[in-house]
Amino acid sequence: MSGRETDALQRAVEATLFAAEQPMRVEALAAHLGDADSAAIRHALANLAAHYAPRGVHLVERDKRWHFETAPDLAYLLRRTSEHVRRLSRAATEVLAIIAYHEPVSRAEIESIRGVQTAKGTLDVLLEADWVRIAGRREVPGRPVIYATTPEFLDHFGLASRKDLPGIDELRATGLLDPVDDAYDALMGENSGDAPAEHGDIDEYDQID
Amino acid sequence: MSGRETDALQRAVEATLFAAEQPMRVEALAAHLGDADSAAIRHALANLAAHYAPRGVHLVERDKRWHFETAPDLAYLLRRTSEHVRRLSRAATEVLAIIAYHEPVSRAEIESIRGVQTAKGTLDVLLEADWVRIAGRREVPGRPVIYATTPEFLDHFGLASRKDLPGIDELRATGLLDPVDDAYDALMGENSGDAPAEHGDIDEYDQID
Amino acid sequence: MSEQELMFMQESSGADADWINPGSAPDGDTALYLELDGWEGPLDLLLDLARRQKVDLRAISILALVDQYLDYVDRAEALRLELAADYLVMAAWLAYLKSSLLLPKDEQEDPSPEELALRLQLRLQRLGAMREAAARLMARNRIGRDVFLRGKPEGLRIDRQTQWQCDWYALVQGYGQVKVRTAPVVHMVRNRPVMTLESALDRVSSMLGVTLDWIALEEFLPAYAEPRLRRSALASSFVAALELARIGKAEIAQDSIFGPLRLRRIVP
Repeated sequence: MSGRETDALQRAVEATLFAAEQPMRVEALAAHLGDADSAAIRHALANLAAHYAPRGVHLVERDKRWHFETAPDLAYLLRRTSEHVRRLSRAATEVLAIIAYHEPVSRAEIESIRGVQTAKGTLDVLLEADWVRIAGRREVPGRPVIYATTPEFLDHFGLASRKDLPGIDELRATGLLDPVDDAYDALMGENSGDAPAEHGDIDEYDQID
Repeated sequence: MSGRETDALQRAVEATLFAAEQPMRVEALAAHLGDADSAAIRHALANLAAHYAPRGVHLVERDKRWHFETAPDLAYLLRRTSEHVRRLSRAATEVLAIIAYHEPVSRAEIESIRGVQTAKGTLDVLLEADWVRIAGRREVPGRPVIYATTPEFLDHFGLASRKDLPGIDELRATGLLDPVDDAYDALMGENSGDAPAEHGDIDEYDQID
Repeated sequence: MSEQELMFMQESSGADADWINPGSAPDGDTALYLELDGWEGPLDLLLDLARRQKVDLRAISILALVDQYLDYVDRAEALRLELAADYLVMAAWLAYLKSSLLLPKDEQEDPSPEELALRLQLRLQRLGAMREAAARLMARNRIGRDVFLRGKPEGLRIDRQTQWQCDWYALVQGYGQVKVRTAPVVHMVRNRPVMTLESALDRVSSMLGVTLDWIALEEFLPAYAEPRLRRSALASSFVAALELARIGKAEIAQDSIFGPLRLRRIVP
């Protein structure tokens, strides 16, 4: 393998190809190295290629041009993916919930339910997370895109089907809505009788399915 | 003498540093290689550096960051048209040296060493070259800005750390990095007469002229 | 010796090219004059003059150095070269230093000329050290000049992939909050006993018509009204009084601040 006295030409070729911005032909190398002998350069290239063969970097010839490149089995090192965990924002959680309870649903419908505009990025996040898919277009003027949940969504939330989502009445019974309800009651406090009528939406949704 | 079975981590480190566009710290390498053990990476780096030492390409450490570069003795082969390295003016060269050897240092301190005002542009050139950075302010009246060198400076001049600055140990030992006042007091305190202390500067000065 | 060197300096000439290189000294006196712009100030000039003494900076003769500098300034003036003020200031200071050094010891002031000379020497040493350091620094193997990085690195790419997280509880609660937030809100306004401005106007103007005397505002209020109606009646009656005063049908008097308001009809 590579000798202890790496010979001068071999070192020169090694350094030149390392620093080169383009793959180089033997002739170009020879010219660059002060009209060195082509045969000697070929010999040096062969030695170098053999030396690098087991290493993390290879010296390769393509179309008569030589260059260094990362060993093919290590190519995965050049492009790594790093995963990091992030909590879904509140807005995205709400949009996801609306899609889950109402699907299939258009963006305009989501917005009318939420009472606020929905940023494009919010839906993108849900699509990227693979919890929401585009389920086609609503056959109304403008043919808006409609969204629905994915099997991955059910998986992630441990739901056998969308019917497992609790209805509003159940939510209230389990106290899930209390923080908001308290605030609401405080506002309406004096006259207990005026609280808005119970919503029967959930049943309707169930019928939708 | 590289082993026939270059071990996997060593190959990975070699490939990563070859492909990297920037010098990398051990921690960055470890993170890139999937949280590899730092000690193992240091070991691999040491092995690689030793392997490449006689070759046309070297593995070097600058300011704790590692990169490959061509062997310095091959400069004559590779030196390109000088446009790659812009020449610094004499003033900028001196200011850079003063910052490097005295850092962190204020503009007033630079000027007191040079005995001349420093044009604003001179420091700008060094800041723009990314060799000098503003390192904060000195907590004295007026809170002057203080300057220090950057990792890029060490990189560019092939210094592993500031300890590698040529002659810095002698300069420090002979008090030449101390302010004139301190040096004067030291001289007056130590020795009664005018005979200056021993020093090793003479040869160096002679070499310059 | 310095004299000789000075003579030598006068005779040779040229060598401007050296000026490009940091740390080099001109070897010609003519160059010295012509390259005035090349100096980085008087200390720089002094340093180069000191270097001409060909000894260690710690062993230079300050007196000889002063003479060289003053001589240089004289020549520059003789050649009618314009010297920057700081060169002249340095010349004056050196002349003073020289005369002090030549005076008998006991007439010396504080700081002593020896101290000043030593400090000058120390400054020159420091500047010399830095100039030498700069030269050595520039001579190192520099990236892009002596050593080269990989010409075309593949580059490392790290794709960040987000693993989104949300749990069942957050999802269901989120939905509940949307429903609650967007539920239609009903505003209820309770029926309160009030006296409108209109009825107050009627009431006040008709009561004013009864008499020409002053009447206190309170007397216009319904006698047995409940407190909430009374408050409303007071406010409306006050506004009615202002309105009547504005259209010239009544006048208002108040004897002191917060005192009782009184009203009287104006007979047209």
